[in-house]
Amino acid sequence: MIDPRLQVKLPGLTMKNPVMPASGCFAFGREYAQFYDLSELGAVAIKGTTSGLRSGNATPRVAETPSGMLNAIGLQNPGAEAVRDAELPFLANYDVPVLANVSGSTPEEYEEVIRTLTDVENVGAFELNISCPNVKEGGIQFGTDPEAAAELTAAVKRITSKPVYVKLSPNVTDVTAIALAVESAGADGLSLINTLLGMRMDWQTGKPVLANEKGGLSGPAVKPVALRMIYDVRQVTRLPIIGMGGIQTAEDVIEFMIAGADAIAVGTANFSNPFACPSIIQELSKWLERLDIEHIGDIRQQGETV
Amino acid sequence: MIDPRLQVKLPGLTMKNPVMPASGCFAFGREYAQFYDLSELGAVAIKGTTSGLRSGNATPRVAETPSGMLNAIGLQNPGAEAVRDAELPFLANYDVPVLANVSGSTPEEYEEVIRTLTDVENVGAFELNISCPNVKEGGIQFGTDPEAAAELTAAVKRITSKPVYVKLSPNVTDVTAIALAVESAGADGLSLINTLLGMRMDWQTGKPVLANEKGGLSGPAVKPVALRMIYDVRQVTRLPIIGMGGIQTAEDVIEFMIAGADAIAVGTANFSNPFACPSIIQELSKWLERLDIEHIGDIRQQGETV
Amino acid sequence: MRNEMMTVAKNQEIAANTYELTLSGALVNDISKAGTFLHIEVPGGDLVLRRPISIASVDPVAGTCTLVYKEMGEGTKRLARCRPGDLLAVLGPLGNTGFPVESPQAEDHVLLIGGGVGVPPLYYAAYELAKRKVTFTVILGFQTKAAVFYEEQFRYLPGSEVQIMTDDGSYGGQGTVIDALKTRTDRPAWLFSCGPRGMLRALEIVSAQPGTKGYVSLEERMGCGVGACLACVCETADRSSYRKICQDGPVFAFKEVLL
Amino acid sequence: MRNEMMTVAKNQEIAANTYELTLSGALVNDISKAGTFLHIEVPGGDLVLRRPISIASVDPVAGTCTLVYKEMGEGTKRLARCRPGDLLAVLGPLGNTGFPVESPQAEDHVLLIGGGVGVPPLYYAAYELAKRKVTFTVILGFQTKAAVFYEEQFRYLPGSEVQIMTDDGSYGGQGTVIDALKTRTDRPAWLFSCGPRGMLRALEIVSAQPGTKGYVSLEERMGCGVGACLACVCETADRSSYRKICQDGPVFAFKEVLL
Ligand SMILES: Cc1cc2nc3c(=O)[nH]c(=O)nc-3n(C[C@H](O)[C@H](O)[C@H](O)COP(=O)(O)OP(=O)(O)OC[C@H]3O[C@@H](n4cnc5c(N)ncnc54)[C@H](O)[C@@H]3O)c2cc1C
Ligand SMILES: Cc1cc2nc3c(=O)[nH]c(=O)nc-3n(C[C@H](O)[C@H](O)[C@H](O)COP(=O)(O)OP(=O)(O)OC[C@H]3O[C@@H](n4cnc5c(N)ncnc54)[C@H](O)[C@@H]3O)c2cc1C
Ligand SMILES: Cc1cc2nc3c(=O)[nH]c(=O)nc-3n(C[C@H](O)[C@H](O)[C@H](O)COP(=O)(O)O)c2cc1C
Ligand SMILES: Cc1cc2nc3c(=O)[nH]c(=O)nc-3n(C[C@H](O)[C@H](O)[C@H](O)COP(=O)(O)O)c2cc1C
Ligand code: FES
Ligand code: FES
Repeated sequence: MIDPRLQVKLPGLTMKNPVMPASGCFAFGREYAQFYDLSELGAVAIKGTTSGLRSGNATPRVAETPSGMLNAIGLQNPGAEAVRDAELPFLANYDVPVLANVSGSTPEEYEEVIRTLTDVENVGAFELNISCPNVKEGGIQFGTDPEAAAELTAAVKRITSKPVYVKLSPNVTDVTAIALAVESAGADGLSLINTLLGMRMDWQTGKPVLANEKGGLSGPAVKPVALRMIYDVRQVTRLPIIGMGGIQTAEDVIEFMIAGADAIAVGTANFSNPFACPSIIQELSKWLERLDIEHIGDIRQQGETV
Repeated sequence: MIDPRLQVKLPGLTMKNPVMPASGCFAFGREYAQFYDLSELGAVAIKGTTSGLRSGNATPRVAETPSGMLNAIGLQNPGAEAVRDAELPFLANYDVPVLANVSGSTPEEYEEVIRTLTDVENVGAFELNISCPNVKEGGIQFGTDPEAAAELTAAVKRITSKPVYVKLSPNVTDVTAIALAVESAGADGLSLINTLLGMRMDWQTGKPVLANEKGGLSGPAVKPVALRMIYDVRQVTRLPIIGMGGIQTAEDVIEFMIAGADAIAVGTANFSNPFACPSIIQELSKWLERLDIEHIGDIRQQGETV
Repeated sequence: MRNEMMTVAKNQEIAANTYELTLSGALVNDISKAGTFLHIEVPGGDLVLRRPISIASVDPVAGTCTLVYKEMGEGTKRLARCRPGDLLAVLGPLGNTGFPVESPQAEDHVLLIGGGVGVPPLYYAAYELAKRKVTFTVILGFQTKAAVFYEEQFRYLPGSEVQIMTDDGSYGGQGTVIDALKTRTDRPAWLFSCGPRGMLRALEIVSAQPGTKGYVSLEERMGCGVGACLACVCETADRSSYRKICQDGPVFAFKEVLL
Repeated sequence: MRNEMMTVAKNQEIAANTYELTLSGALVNDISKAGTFLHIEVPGGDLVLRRPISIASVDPVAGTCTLVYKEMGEGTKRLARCRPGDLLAVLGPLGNTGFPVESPQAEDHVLLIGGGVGVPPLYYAAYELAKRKVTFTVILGFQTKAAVFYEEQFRYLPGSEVQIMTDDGSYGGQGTVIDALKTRTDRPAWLFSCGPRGMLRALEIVSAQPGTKGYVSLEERMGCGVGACLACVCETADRSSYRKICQDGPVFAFKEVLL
């Protein structure tokens, strides 16, 4: 049941609604396909993909924090070819565009992944993960340095005709500087925020809870930080923004759109409620009625100041 | 009832226990003195003081977030002379050292406040707030630039013989760079973290909830970020660290000490429980017994790696 | 003032999304001023700020006090789910100023004007006035019939005259309390009011006249509730300084503060 | 697998800080394997991760299932406070592999070894073995007498032989389940085990012999519980790849995984 008031069109992603599961919180869709029809989603962001197989970090890989969680999965994934051959065909069974999240240690690795995936039909666009805090070479150096971010963006733009979204790290002094740098390097859109770097200690052992020591903070706890960064970035650019960070409800989505997001992604909330995405989509329709809004995009205007 | 196992000695602050209320969350102590004897506290950090009276931001000044809150008080305070003449004498009635939190728009303003307060007997040390995100000239520029932070530190060190703690902002790419810069400029200690810049939107009005639009995020939500930053800073310096950010319980204090803090401050928790500080102190004694630890400082060693 | 685990004695819906909550505990003995409030910790752990709710009445014999609150957001929604026997952490009574219910003379006429959830503290004030045999008029504004509450309770008080207004005219007079006020020719000696800021501003204008001593109970988002965080300030009328609503208020003379 | 609001039918302390929770709901009909678990949302809002708890028994007639959990941290503490009639969001049954209770022949002897909160899934397995008339020996380890639970329930099952060990010797034999195992001369055809990682590692060494088919139920911190987040992995024995405990397990052959 498609609600035309919810449709949004972003570069490469023609979405039935502005809601997609966030990268790394939905694997490649198989698990959640047991719960509902993935065609209901606006898009699917797949797990961060590297050129070869990665086995990730030691366990424990997650820890709980107040209204949030830390993860240090370490980019475990089967590698670009396996994703192309075994995972993306599964998602092609559904009428939903894929946002292919790409990670790497070097610009060459990013390029290799994109070369492997660029011709896959259901890949609508790429999302450059330049902000994974959980592996030493997870791209975080690209995420904190405007110049490195811009160079990487320009390099991958050269090898794909599909739109490229750059996923920004919140662990920076000035997120707008990175946003502007990747915009001028040709980014077609922005995703924010990735996780905040955090840590928990175990008072029983006197050691960090996570085997990797530090991890990425996600969940409702980070929502105010995400809203602030989206708002700040929206002041300086008209690029489409996929907003994320702590979204659990349709009201949260509305907050993100007021702040300046064009679409949103739901990460951690999938874990507490496997039906998070479809129920947010349903609730959004009801909210539009209640607020007497004709199209979801109209909410966003208030945040748009450029 | 003093528990000798809880005593800690920091530059300028001889503390009965490692617990103090955080700046801005306790005003100048009068209100909480209705609830308990302030002499029970390890120290008292007073509200950020500027040279002249400041009336602060428009309301609403606070908003709630998942496991946290935003504040944009805007450094409302009566000014350094009024603090010296009317507030610090009240605190002198108690057997507790004062950590005088100092804010300003210019290095000169910081210097003026310190000149006004440096001879007040119960001021044990100063805490330079170079990280207030809520006023345009709240010192945040000093908090994000290592050089500016170092210069300010050196300048105030020249005019006071009392120890100077520098309170670091979490809104930076690399907190250790600021820590090292102020250490080499002569800082006697570090406080971290101040609030994370955040925002909430009101879906009913389509506008930010706070009159000031953005505010500082505090409370349990930020705890993992605080622990990570303290841990990182502890890897690069032996300076005493006053840790804060979301502390609510004695278990939280232990986590902060494992991460590398020497003492801690309790902010937002005072609002949800006016007895937060004394009950944490009581619980800490019980924990030492349970964990069979002879002195609270022994917890900290595990985090100390320099 | 104390921080106490109070017991929920009763919690029931008395009008659309409006609940009457009766709490018992030793804190009740400390309540003495109409206009003061309680700062209530909402169960759950993720809501770090307490909710300020005015005291609507006190029963010292039963050792209970009663609040009336509207379900607005997550906090009041969770309060609405509390059952008798549940414990709530309550800080209070807070506020140093109440409505000056001791000041009106027996011959003075007092006007009480309340809108929506501004009504509860006025009930406490009306009760005290009735005890002192002062006559008073109550004008209460609600959105619609289903939202009306405490009409009978006010009418029951000796010396009261009660007028209800609804925005949609579904009950009582149609319009706002300001509309009702404009049709009145008598000028009261005292005016006690509480309600949305817009209503209070209009009231200030309508009622600004030498003979009337006007008082208003203010609301603002709060942190500590005790005067330490400086969240809940309002400007003084001369813009020279600030008042803390939680500590210096919540009741102020109209002429003291800028609405 | 479904996500359902289940009703708490019973929740009571059966040993020191150890609770038996009986839940009713349609989800019960889906449960078929001893070793699978439920992923339970803890009331409150600030705890974003669900808690995985093994299924200890199922009563299809009553439409209930029973879990046994120990109060460890904030989540289980809040579960312990749940009262009959409360609703809990439950996802499950999760896990694709259970203990292979169908495989032992009537003449095979099965050894079940559990430590602490590793005991509950073994009870479900034992129950199924008893139903199939397989005889089995149960060795259960606890810290101390007050922590012992389900001894009677195991003894009551036909074909069972039960041995209790406590670390401090306050009940049953003194020592660990490994100490108990070392004194045994018989070699079982099957070994089902669940408990702390240290116990399982020791068990792997003690019991590694050609004739025994050993199975272990593993625990790890979980995010999603359904295989999507990759939080709960363990390495395969040959270190060539990973298994997801929530999806590929939680029960594995000893020889499949690296403990
Ligand atoms: C002195 C005082 C007395 C009050 N007396 C009553 C009363 O008797 N009955 C009643 O129904 N309401 C009263 N209110 C308003 C009541 O505090 C809010 O409706 C309530 O806090 C909303 O909480 P929520 O979680 O439902 O809403 P949310 O919007 O989820 O709350 C988010 C945050 O904003 C704050 N907030 C939201 N609205 C208000 C408001 N109007 N005033 C102050 N803080 C607000 C909350 O306390 C919380 O910190 C009073 C407010 C004050 C300051
Ligand atoms: C498949 C499986 C089956 C289990 N079956 C049982 C059972 O039948 N009875 C029982 O008492 N316990 C069982 N556990 C362990 C149980 O999940 C933890 O004791 C519980 O999650 C602790 O939660 P807490 O909030 O009390 O502790 P906290 O320490 O506050 O929890 C913090 C976080 O760590 C996780 N965590 C902490 N300890 C464990 C652990 N040992 N295993 C997995 N996650 C953990 C929590 O789920 C939570 O996400 C099982 C675990 C798994 C993985
Ligand atoms: C377990 C987990 C794994 C993640 N993996 C990735 C990843 O592979 N690539 C990526 O760009 N972001 C990854 N993220 C970040 C999320 O996509 C998202 O940006 C972040 O979690 C904030 O959203 P949330 O609060 O809704 O979870 C991961 C997050 C979690 C919790
Ligand atoms: C209402 C409020 C006012 C604050 N005012 C100040 C201030 O004046 N100076 C300062 O250095 N920090 C100020 N802070 C920051 C706190 O001292 C503390 O660093 C921060 O809140 C994190 O601790 P918490 O999570 O325990 O609150 C303020 C925080 C709050 C919530
Ligand atoms: S709420 Fe803190 S000063 Fe009023
Ligand atoms: S818990 Fe998410 S994969 Fe197992």
